[in-house]
Amino acid sequence: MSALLSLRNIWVEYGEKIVLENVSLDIEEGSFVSIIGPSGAGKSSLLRVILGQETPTRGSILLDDVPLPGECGPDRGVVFQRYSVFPHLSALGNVMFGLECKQAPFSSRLFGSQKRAAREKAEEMLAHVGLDHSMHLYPAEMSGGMQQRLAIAQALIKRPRILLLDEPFGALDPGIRTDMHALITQLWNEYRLTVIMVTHDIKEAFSLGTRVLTLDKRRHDPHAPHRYGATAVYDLELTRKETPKAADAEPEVSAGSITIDNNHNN
Amino acid sequence: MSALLSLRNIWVEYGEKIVLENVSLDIEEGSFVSIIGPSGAGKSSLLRVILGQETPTRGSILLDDVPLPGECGPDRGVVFQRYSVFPHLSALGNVMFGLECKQAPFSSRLFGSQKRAAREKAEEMLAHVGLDHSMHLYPAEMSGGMQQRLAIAQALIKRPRILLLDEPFGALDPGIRTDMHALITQLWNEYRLTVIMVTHDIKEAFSLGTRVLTLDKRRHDPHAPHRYGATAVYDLELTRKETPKAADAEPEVSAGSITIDNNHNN
Amino acid sequence: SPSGSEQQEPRTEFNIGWSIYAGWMPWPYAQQAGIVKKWADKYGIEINFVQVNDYVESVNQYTAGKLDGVTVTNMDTLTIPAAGGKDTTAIIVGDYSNGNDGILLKGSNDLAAIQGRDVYLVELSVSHYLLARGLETKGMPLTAVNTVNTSDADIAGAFSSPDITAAVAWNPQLATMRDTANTNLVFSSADIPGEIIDLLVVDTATLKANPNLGKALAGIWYETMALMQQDSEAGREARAAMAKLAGTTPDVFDDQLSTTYLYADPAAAVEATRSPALVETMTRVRDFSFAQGLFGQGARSADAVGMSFPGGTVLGDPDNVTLRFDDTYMQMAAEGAL
Amino acid sequence: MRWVNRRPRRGNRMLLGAIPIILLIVLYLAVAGARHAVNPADKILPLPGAMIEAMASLVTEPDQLSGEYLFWADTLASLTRLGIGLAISTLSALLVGLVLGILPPVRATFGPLVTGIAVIPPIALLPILFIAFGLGETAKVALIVVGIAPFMMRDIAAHIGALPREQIIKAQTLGASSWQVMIRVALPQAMPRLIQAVRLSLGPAWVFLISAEAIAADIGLGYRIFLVRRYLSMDIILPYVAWIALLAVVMDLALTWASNRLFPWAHGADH
Amino acid sequence: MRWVNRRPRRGNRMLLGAIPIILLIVLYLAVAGARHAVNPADKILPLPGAMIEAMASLVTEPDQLSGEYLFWADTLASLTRLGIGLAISTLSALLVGLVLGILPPVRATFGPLVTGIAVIPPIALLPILFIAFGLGETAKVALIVVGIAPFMMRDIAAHIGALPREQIIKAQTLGASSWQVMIRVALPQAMPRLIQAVRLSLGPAWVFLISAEAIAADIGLGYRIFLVRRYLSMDIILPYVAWIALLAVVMDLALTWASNRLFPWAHGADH
Ligand SMILES: Nc1ncnc2c1ncn2[C@@H]1O[C@H](COP(=O)(O)OP(=O)(O)OP(=O)(O)O)[C@@H](O)[C@H]1O
Ligand SMILES: Nc1ncnc2c1ncn2[C@@H]1O[C@H](COP(=O)(O)OP(=O)(O)OP(=O)(O)O)[C@@H](O)[C@H]1O
Ligand SMILES: [Mg+2]
Ligand SMILES: [Mg+2]
Repeated sequence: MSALLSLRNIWVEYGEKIVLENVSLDIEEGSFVSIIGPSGAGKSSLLRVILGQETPTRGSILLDDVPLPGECGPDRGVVFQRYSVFPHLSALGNVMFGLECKQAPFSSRLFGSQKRAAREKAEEMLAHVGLDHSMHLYPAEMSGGMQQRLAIAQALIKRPRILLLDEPFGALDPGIRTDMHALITQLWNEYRLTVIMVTHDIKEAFSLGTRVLTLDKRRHDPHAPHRYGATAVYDLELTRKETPKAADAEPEVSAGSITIDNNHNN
Repeated sequence: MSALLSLRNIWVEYGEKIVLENVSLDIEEGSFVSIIGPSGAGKSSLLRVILGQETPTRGSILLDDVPLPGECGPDRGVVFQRYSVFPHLSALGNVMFGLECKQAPFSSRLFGSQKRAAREKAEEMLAHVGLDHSMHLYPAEMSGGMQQRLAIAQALIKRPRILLLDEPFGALDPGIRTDMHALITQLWNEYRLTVIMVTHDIKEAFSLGTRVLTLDKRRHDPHAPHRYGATAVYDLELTRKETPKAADAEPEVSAGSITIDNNHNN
Repeated sequence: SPSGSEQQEPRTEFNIGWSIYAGWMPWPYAQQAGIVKKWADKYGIEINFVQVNDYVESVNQYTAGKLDGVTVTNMDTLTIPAAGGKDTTAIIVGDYSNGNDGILLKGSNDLAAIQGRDVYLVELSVSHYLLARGLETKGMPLTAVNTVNTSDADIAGAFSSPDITAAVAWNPQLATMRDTANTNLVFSSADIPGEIIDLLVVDTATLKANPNLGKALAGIWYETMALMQQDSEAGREARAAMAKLAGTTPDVFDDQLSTTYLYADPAAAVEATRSPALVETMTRVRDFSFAQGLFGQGARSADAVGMSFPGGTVLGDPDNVTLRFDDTYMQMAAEGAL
Repeated sequence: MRWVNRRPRRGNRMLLGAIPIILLIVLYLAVAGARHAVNPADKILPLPGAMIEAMASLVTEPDQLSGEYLFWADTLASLTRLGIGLAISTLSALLVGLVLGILPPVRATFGPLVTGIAVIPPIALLPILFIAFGLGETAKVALIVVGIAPFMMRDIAAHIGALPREQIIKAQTLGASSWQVMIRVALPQAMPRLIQAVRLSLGPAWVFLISAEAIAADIGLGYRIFLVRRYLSMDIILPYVAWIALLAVVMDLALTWASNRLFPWAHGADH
Repeated sequence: MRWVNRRPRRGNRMLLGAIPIILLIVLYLAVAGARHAVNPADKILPLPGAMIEAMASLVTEPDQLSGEYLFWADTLASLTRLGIGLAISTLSALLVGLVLGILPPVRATFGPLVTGIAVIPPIALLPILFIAFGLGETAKVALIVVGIAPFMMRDIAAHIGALPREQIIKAQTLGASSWQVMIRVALPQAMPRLIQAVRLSLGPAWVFLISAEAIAADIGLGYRIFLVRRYLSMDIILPYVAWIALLAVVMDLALTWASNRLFPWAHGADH
């Protein structure tokens, strides 16, 4: 079986600065890839490239063995690092947006029973992320964590084939975070999503992921740090005895000894 | 000795919605208060009130036993939850801003040796937060974690008497986070700062703080959740054998048994 | 020069406003040809001719005291500065319109066909007066038509629109508009000769304090007149220069001059100023202006503004004479006493 | 307290706002008084008495010829033209601005054209406008539209073009087509800016209206002003101008109010 | 690919932008040709030959009287006036907009006044303007300034007023006084918007310049247009208008370029 997503020799550069250097990866359908790495290594850049928001300066990306179109679509969902939701829509409106787009291509408004169904679905999703009592708030009236949960709900309701998460749980307290872990694991199982998640919480990376990637610079010139880009320095496949029901189940690491490289390199 | 900062029966309401309900606190000079609590509880609101950015709907705040002026000043530094730095200044410019404001009240530009000194100081601070190679980048060219570190450097260089931190390390990887912990502890020790920090990392809250506050709702009406506000449900003084040198030193908890309430209530 | 202050110090520098119109083009030409400087030097003064494109604005600026003198028609002198309490003296009666103003109709050769049409014109101007006089000849009141105020600068462009079927205008616009297909000149100032008069007026107080200004202006005017009337090369050149200043070609400009009755001879101008016909004309103009409310809301009778003529004739309120026809300087020119 | 933090209360705000306007009126009265002391018949700066007298008949007495109350008839005519002109401009600005702002190929194709039209002074091309629109109401409305719509289009297009790219990307990951991005993401966020653009265009709109009425009209506020300018009747011009300013300020306030009411999310930006 | 994502390349962009302009020219030629077929002496829509002929003498031959090349003298005069007017407007918009935007008490006091001035059509008060500023260059520059500065002031003030409150708070926690907030936080962030405001004001600025030159001038692009308008000489008016449009578009491009160069942080908004 060939990979769902293949990155071939991807380079990302901003002017002089090399951010990603020769990254090659194959991501299987249904896998849950955690990406960790120091701040500024290029994790978000990598996600942007996979999303189609940015084109790499070199290299190619294949989705189902065909080159990725230069734009993003509903097959790839995303939660951005700076949780960005639509400021002009209420929480409910934000979550219903995706449903409306699909079911009403022209008016993108639903009516009657369709509307009721979509609304129920959205309310359920909002309840899942703990926003059932804040449905009618606008993002500007929400706390940071609430906006982040809203962004998660908005992305999850579409059940995209590939879900890209950039530090999705960073602004959440441990209690809600556990709930979110359970939610994402459940959806991942149910819909065979492929998830790529950037996180700074190593425990989270290992407990949720089936594979953990570490993005970092291989070489480092202290006088010209921008001349070397980051690449995947560690790539660990985790095998679980069974698909975990709760995120707290500790996975076993298949690779031998792991040293997580945490040198911050910029 | 009376407290540096006293909150007396503070209420924060947005229209119908009660966010903080009758919060009373005394914060001693030189203490390091960690605030934890579920998302949307009102932690950021509390910081905003202390900062002087918002006036509470009821209650009063005393700083050195005089009512807090309705505006913020250089005695209170802040790192906002959504790391906000000045988009029109480079990293160096952002950090030098505070120094320039103080030393050049009129032109707010420094020249000659003054400028050199300020620049050196700013560069040193940037090196502390690991941005020494990104000094000339504008915020738009930085990753999330880099912007957050910049915001920290910007606030720390002023050595404010009271430092308000709203999830300052949320977007940082564990390695840099440890460095930041060391940095903040060092500055706190050296300059006898008073720090109030909101965090979702309970380990961080306990390892750094001399006191941990939990903000949550005491009562909860499932049909009208907005009718009850949050208040300090737990308030733990931690005593350390010595001032911790490294943040990883585990503090001892003075209160007996603690149950952290993580019910998310909105 | 704030109006009304009777005791004025003699001054040496004066500003005279002018706007583009065939009968006034000699002034800027004289300035360019050095005739102004010659006469000003002779009387030890300095005279600047200031071009104002917008005719109404030039008169307004004169009224406001920003200009010492201005080129203006008899009717507008009465209704703008004089009615505004600005004591004004007309020292040169330069010409009268003898076909330079006209009523145009599309699709008919008879003025009577104007009945009920929308007539585009500069309201409350000499065009309006001409329209009233034209309608009178057909026994129609002004209310027989509906007037639409149109700016003089835009009326030529506007007339090319099929929306307009009737208009009143003056040259050079009139000539441009006559070229439009299917258009007839049904009434013109040639039918009421001597009623639309083009003047040079100056502030009375300034003139009193500086009689040399009047002498210099008269000298300039009649020297220029003599030059442009010549059928010689010099005369043609002068007229060509005036055409250029008016933004047109010598042919078109000569056309315009042919419908302008220039008082090239000072004696003729003096005679016209002294003639009782002028009093009659001004009476008509005054009654028309009053009927149109041009004396302002305060004026209760057509006699509100006083006008004086050579020989002591006074029309209207003798205690409020603000428009004076003065032939002194034209007379001096006629006698060669300048 | 720092000046940046001093927020006057509602009542005080109104009071403060009135001060310079009152001072200006006092200044006017002083200068006008001085001029009248020299020349009691001065027309340039009339005294209030004269203005009231001049206006009284226009406001309260029907015109002999038409039987209309001229002042009110003028106001109605001008407001109608202005309203239609603003409505057409706003609508076209929204449509064109939206399309230009969100679709790069359309922007590349029509952006230069819109810029060109925006910078061409329409009053220089009046004869062509007359041919295209005649001289009636259409022409007046057209002059307003030609005068302000391109500016508004460019403003809206720039605003939409500056929407965070994340939002556009996000919408697409949620399955939105170009059309849906346009009407669900760009359109609603353009609305508050559109109201702001209308507010900023009110001044120019009045300028073009008055210019249009100065060119050819038989009724309207601008018509009256240009008509009485012929005999420097500032006692009518000044009250008319004050009335225009009042109407425009009321519209401005109404628009601000409407924007706050209709788009609370765009204004609640408190923290 | 969705239309929102199609970003034409530089070269294609220029090509696309040229298409509608070329179409418009072709349309003009067709209509003008048709009119000339009916009436060979048609003045309203002259053919290119006539325009070139009419312009040739203005552009290449010195005027007999003044010895100047009229076209270039007109251009120079108009550009000087426009430049001074724009400079004064921009500067005052920056100053006033800054102060209004950042200091609430000042906004409360002078905001209504600025709104009032912004909505008063200056051309309704022409007599007063010319009386106040004379008939010289000052009046022309003043009309431009009165016409566009209030709009720019309001735009800048609104932009600064909408700066995230966090930034103002942050600056104060870093020890900034009101003055420092103004010059270090608000001023630099107002600059790109100021350039945008100048770009949007170019159209109105030309309108006011031309209006001013129409009333009192003896040189200038607007003067020439109004001079020949009496004779309906569209063969001169149209090339002059095209020239004005070209000048304005070049200014617009220069401003865009300058903004990108000087304030990269405001434009690099890529992610
Ligand atoms: N402008 C507003 N209007 C209405 N409600 C508001 C407004 N601003 C904040 N709130 C409400 O106040 C509550 C507290 O918000 P706050 O930002 O203080 O939460 P927090 O404890 O910091 O949460 P988090 O951990 O998610 O950052 C939230 O429930 C939010 O909905
Ligand atoms: N527009 C830009 N111009 C120049 N450099 C850029 C630009 N955008 C990003 N970078 C650089 O790219 C690098 C990677 O950024 P990226 O956002 O991918 O990091 P990250 O791994 O997500 O970090 P974090 O964990 O802090 O979010 C950074 O060093 C940043 O400075
Ligand atoms: Mg990132
Ligand atoms: Mg918060």
